[in-house]
Amino acid sequence: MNLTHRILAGFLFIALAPILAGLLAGLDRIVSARMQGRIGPPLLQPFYDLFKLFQKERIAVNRSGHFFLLGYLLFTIIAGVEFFTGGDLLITIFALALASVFFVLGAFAAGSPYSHIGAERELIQIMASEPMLLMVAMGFYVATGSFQIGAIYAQPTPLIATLPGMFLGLIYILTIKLRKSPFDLSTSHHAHQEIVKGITTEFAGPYLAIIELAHWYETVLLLGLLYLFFAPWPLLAIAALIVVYFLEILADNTNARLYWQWVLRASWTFTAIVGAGNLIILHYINRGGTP
Amino acid sequence: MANRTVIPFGPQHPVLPEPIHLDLVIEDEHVVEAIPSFGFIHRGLEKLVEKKDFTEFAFIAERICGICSYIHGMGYCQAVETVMGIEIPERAKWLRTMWSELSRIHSHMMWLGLLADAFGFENLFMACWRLREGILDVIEETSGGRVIFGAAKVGGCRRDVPDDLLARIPAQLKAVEDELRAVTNVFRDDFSVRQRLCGVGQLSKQDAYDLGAVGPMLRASGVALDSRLDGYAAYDKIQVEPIVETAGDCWARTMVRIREIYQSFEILRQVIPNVPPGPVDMKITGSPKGEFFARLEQPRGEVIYYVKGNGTKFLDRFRVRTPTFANIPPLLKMLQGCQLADVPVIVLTIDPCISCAER
Amino acid sequence: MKQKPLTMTRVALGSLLRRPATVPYPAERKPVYIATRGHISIEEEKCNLCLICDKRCPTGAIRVDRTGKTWAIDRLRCIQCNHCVDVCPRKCLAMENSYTTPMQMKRIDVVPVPFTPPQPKPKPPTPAAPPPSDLPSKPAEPASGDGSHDHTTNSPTD
Amino acid sequence: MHLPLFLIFFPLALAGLLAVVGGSATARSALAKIGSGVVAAGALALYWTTLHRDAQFFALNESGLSPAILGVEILVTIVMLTIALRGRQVLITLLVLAQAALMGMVEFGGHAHPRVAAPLFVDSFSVIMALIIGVVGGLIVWHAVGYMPHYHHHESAVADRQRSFFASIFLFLGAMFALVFANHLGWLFLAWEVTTLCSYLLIGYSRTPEAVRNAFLALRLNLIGGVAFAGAILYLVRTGGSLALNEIIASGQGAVLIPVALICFAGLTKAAQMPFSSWLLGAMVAPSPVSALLHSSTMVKAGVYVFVRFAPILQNTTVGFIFALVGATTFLFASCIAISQSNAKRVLAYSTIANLGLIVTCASVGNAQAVWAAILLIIFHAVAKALLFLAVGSAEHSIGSRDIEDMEGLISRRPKTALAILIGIAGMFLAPFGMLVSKWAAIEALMKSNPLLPVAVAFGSSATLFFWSKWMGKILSTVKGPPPSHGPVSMQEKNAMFFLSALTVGLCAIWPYISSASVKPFLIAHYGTFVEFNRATILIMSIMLALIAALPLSLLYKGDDKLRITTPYLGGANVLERDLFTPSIGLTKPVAIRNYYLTEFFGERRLSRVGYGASLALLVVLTVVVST
Amino acid sequence: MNAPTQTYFEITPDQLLEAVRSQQLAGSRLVQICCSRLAHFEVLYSFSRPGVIEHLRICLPDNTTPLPSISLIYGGSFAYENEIHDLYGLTFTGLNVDYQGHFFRTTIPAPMAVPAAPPAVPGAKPPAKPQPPKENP
Amino acid sequence: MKLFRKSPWIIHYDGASCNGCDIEVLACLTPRYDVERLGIINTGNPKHADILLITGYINEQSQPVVRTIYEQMPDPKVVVAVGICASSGGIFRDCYNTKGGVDSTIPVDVYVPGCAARPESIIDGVVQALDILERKRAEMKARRRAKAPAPVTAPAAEVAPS
Ligand code: NFV
Ligand code: SF4
Ligand code: SF4
Ligand code: SF4
Repeated sequence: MNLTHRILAGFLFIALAPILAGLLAGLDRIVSARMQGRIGPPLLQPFYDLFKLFQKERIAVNRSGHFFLLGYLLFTIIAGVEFFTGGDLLITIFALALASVFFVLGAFAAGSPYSHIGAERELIQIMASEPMLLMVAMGFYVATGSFQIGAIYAQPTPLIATLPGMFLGLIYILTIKLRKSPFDLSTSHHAHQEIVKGITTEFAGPYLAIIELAHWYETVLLLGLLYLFFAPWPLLAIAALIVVYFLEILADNTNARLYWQWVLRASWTFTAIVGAGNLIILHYINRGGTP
Repeated sequence: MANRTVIPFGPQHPVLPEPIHLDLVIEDEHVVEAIPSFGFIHRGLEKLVEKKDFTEFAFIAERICGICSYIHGMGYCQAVETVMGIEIPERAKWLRTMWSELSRIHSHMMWLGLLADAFGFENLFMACWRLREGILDVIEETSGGRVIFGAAKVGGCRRDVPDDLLARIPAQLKAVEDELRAVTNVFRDDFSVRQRLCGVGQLSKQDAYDLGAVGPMLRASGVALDSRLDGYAAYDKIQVEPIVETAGDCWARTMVRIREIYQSFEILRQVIPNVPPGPVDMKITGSPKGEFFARLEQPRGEVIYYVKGNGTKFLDRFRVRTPTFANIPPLLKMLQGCQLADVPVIVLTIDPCISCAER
Repeated sequence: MKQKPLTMTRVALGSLLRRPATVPYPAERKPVYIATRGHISIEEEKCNLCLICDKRCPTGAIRVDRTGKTWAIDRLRCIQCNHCVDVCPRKCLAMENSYTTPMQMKRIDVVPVPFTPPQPKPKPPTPAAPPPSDLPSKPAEPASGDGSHDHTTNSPTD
Repeated sequence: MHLPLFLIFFPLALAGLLAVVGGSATARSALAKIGSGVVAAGALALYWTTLHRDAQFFALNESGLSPAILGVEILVTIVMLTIALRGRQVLITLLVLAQAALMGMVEFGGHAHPRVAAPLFVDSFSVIMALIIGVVGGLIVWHAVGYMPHYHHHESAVADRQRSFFASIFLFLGAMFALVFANHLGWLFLAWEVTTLCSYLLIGYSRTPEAVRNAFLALRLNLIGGVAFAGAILYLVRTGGSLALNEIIASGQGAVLIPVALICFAGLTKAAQMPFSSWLLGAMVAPSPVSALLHSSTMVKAGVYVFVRFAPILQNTTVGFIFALVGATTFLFASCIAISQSNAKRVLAYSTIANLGLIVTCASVGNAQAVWAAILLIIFHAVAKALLFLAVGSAEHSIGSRDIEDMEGLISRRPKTALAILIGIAGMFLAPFGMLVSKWAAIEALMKSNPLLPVAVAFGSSATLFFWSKWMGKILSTVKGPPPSHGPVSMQEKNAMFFLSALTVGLCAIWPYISSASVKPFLIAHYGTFVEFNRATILIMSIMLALIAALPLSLLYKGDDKLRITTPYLGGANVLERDLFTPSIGLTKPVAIRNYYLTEFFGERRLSRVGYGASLALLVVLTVVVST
Repeated sequence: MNAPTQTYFEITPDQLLEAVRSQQLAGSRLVQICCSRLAHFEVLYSFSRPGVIEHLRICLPDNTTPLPSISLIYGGSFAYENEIHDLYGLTFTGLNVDYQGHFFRTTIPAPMAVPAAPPAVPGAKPPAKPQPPKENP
Repeated sequence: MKLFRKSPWIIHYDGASCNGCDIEVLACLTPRYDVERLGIINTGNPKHADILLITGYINEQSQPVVRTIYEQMPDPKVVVAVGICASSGGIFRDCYNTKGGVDSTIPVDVYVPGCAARPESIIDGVVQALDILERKRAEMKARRRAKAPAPVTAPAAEVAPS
């Protein structure tokens, strides 16, 4: 990719990701509703919601909230841009973590018990998912010798062949990142929560819209990550993404919310098994079977 | 005190459809202390007996609660009837039994949904409430209201149910029951549901009995106590076995209620074809004088109506002790040391009905 | 106990494949039952302004004005208990099975009643049909907290 | 040639002077201020004069100096022995004796006394270390000048022994410079022992039973390392090897693996790696500048310094791999345990242990990139951690507690101190700040060795994210109005915090320069290669940095009349003020918000046990590997 | 009907704890505690065991005399006792969970202690001595 | 675009109802009525909500709660009183602990009659509320353009109608 391509990709991401993710969210809500025996909202509902939120009055518990949310949105976008311009995968992951930390800090700064508990739980979720994300990057590195997404993308054989564990692990943490049951600890889209809206409790109107927007960017980024596993075969990749997303919806609709203890334990164990396992096996295969 | 978080849980809280408030003291997510507070729904309707005469008071009794509305109306009437020495017509007894059981089914199905909502299982909530509509249809068609039946009156029932309608109901119920199996299987077998229910909010048999727990709460802890065995209305002519589980945890309570739903379907199968012909109400003359304690089985357990009449149209005292009220002390016990995530689940497994409890 | 696997998946996928259970309300509606208690209506020609419904309504939703010859109902007070229908001696009240639509202003529906009390008899009007025997012909006025009624047709509250 | 000597002897002389005239507060503070300035300036001057130059070796007349060295050595041994005997510390006595015996065998064991032609040297890595000692150390001393009077104001029970305090500090600085400039292993060892001694003196500063106990603990564990170090020297002497650092490194892996392993083992104790980490936690009883200087930015770095020096030897060896595993284990467990801590200094201590573990891992892996990461980690960590310790110390004085929970809303109560802490924390774990840059490199470098290492890093760094974020959150959260804060923060403290904050942020901007100016020569010298950092990555990091710097500007936008400030959500039970609600019993009750410590998962006792067990097992394996 | 037999026992306040304890020994369950405002105050304790419901009735002239709480015998009784305290102004001593008058926060204190409005019931005698509702402590 | 018409988020609070209206409000969310078709989400958090559905009348203890919830909702916001109790105090208006309908505490925009209010009526009520939302939104915009101060959101407290 030359520079113009990169810049173009960056802008495309900024412009198209919300549209894609919004549609996906709309679809998600319809499919969920159907699974619940309901008709569900119109496809464009997420957009209606988003734009409405931007029109609401701005209320907050203090004046510093928007600062952190801005950081959240900004660094999520940067992470996405870094990713879609073929940048460095580790930097992408770090930027994403930075964005999440901004989000968490915003909730902490609100100084309200519910958003605080939500923030703590969000941190637990980040802690549960972060190792796997890093390991996916490591997996790509072992398989391709580079953290550069450009190089990973250009791989002639699909990475799913060598990194099936990583793929599984990524699907697993995608459930966490998309805030789906059973991992919707810190906040959840619609089902009720013991901590009300958790981390987003104190963010209203436009602020909530910013969160939603950032979440959309993040979703696209994660789906992009999944895409990389099938990069040489775009059709298969899209089919795989559809299947994965459907499974996420299904999981959301067929599970109760679980405890943080369970989430953390299960995530780390699963990560250690599929992520580290895959990494180690691959390492020894690459060495030609001689440990 | 070092690392304890103190938060108000409620009164406005999405998982609690009704306002109750808990002062929660938590450490990480362990609940160290939980003190409930009440009075958000306290109306003081018991004192309305001084303003409404004893026949009109049936309307108020029905509105003690919109979930267990019918049995409230009926229990009040039953207490007054006993004081007045009235034996109501046979058909009225059978209809009362039918409505009681319908009310139990709708209440339990509603509760199952709310419980699912409490542990974040939206789809299960929807599934329960979708099927519940089938029961509400039957209720509305027979009584005229979806939640407030408006069918109880001193001396019988306020309306009759035509026989052709009675003949149609069993099929309607059967359809709901068949579909319900798949949903209740989820409560029984699903991994995540069991994670959230098994071993949570344990209440030992002794504690349950000593603290005065009633209804499914008590039965889930292994005490076979069901006021329907007292044989009011037509219950003396049908087979009722108390449903008992022994684990005493949230899951056991769920199982008790689920099994009670099927039991109620079974009872309805006995009742509906056997509703005898005849009048459904009778003329009331005079006013109640004397006192009586009526004991009935609500969906949430044993309910007590105490009526004291002085020979005028206005009672001296009407009192209802609702099952939720009796289940509050055990609730306090169960909340100690649970997880924050368990708080709504535990609160819900007593099947709290605050408007009943506070009147 | 043997646990069945994937119980919820079956339910969810089952619902996905079935038609939604939704009745899309404003567009389409579930038929109402005959028994459904919706709102009170009056056949004003039959009414003889006997005041029984006024006195017996547990919420005081009905106000009968004999001098102004109106029968009025505050639908935001009526709890559809059907009691007035039961006690009306002229059987002029009925419980319809359709509901009152929500309103943005409180209002009281006032119905003029064409009834003229028989002139020759200066007695207070007695209902034509005898009152149901379980009720005293002159019910005691319940001591109500505020029995006052707003008799304006529109009482803006906002 | 003169500068290194000056850097070594100036602080020593100052220490002597302080010991004599330090009784007077004015003289003391003046001397300390001058001393810190001179040391910093000297280090900078050294940097300037050695820029773009190869390593320089200083030939001294070693045989002339050796009696003096020997004398000092004996003196140190006697002092330690006295301490041990007076404290009735049997184990310490035995260890000192063992060490003395080993060294005695070196000196008088009848072996040809190996000559080291150039006992001192300066290369770009020593310069980096010297900069840390001089500049960061200087700032810490500057801070201490303002801090110590407050300290005594707060801890009125503690006897004022500031004279010996500042003397020990400068003694330590001199020893530290000697340590990084020493090419002669014997000299290095002497400096090493002196730092151990200083550490003992400063930990026990307050003389409370707890402090004394912890001081002995530190001494004990460090002496275990000292014995190993002495053993290594003896081994070298016996096998006729050289005692010159450069020659040892040049002699190739096979020959010197055993002594290097022993020295690195000593490094483990000094760098407080598991299972020897407990002393560093105990050391937190010392005043904050001590923690900053000795126990995070400099002395413990001596431990990892030897690792980095010997990295070429450790590279691709089983021994190196085991050391790497010990470091990775330490990183993982210490990071996890930090989650369960609410005492700010303990969190810092665990984080220090963890980061030292990461450095050990990188250095033990030993390839060029890993060493690059290790050196940058050393730099970034020294600056950010020093800042954190100092800021926590100041915060402790102004709020009267070092508990993280008590720092609630510090941002509105003590905005500047809070900002310093926030910058320090951000520097520790957030992109694009320094630590993360090096972590980035570390992961890539470790990938080339064995995936187990980066896996541990992945888990460990997720844990760090948790405790740092919640700490930041606590500082930012404003539940209550500011409760009164005590005592003012002195000028010196402010200066030091300001400079260190600026340094933490500034380093993020200039690290590419540091990398090519100072780290590159070192790597080229030892590995002949240098992996350039991807330019695009540097670019995006800079963009992120600029954005982070620009974001607070959005806070300036105050003309926001459309924003309505309302009460937080309390289930509708709010009562007037923002943190009160209507409780079940009574009329009002304040909400309390506390962090999570997840003790059931990350409990200190449980995880320490596992971590100690694992690292001990690794050391046993190491012993087996080395002895076969 | 196989309804249980119901018996009423009149007792005095000082017999209360003993009577309750013997109920407990008999294996009874506390069903409810009910206070009534008649001419006097009446507190009714109901106990039940299979086939039997027994009531202990205590008549009090007014609501100023405190009653001993039975919450040390029946741990669940505090709910009833707090309720009665808030609605009738009766005090109970030795409560295991004491809401200090915040169980029901009613608009007026001790609302149920207000006797029935006399004109409503022509036949009812006005209470012997109208007791001013006791303030919550 | 009339966005508030398309995405009204509700919050439900039970002032002091008998539960009858409560469960009917919940029933609106469930498959048979499925108000999510209309973009309605039950947020459970006043700060995210546009429409406050209150069931039941107001008593001593729920009054401050209702005020707080109302105050914490961002403009534009609409209050729907669901059920007879919420509209007028209903059958409990004579009780000693009732303060009357919701309009005794906060301004009410739509009254939904029915005891219990039927889901269909509740949906009708919410649909009426949508127009009011749009209107309030327009007013808000106009105010903002005119730089007029926002009206006091807390209601004139003790205006007890009827
Ligand atoms: N079942 C029932 Fe009730 C009664 N009585 C109870 O607590 O629901 Ni509203
Ligand atoms: S239905 Fe009931 S509430 Fe309505 S007007 Fe008739 S009597 Fe009154
Ligand atoms: S009871 Fe019937 S006849 Fe009498 S006033 Fe009412 S409606 Fe008219
Ligand atoms: S209006 Fe009727 S159903 Fe609704 S809360 Fe009031 S009494 Fe209950």
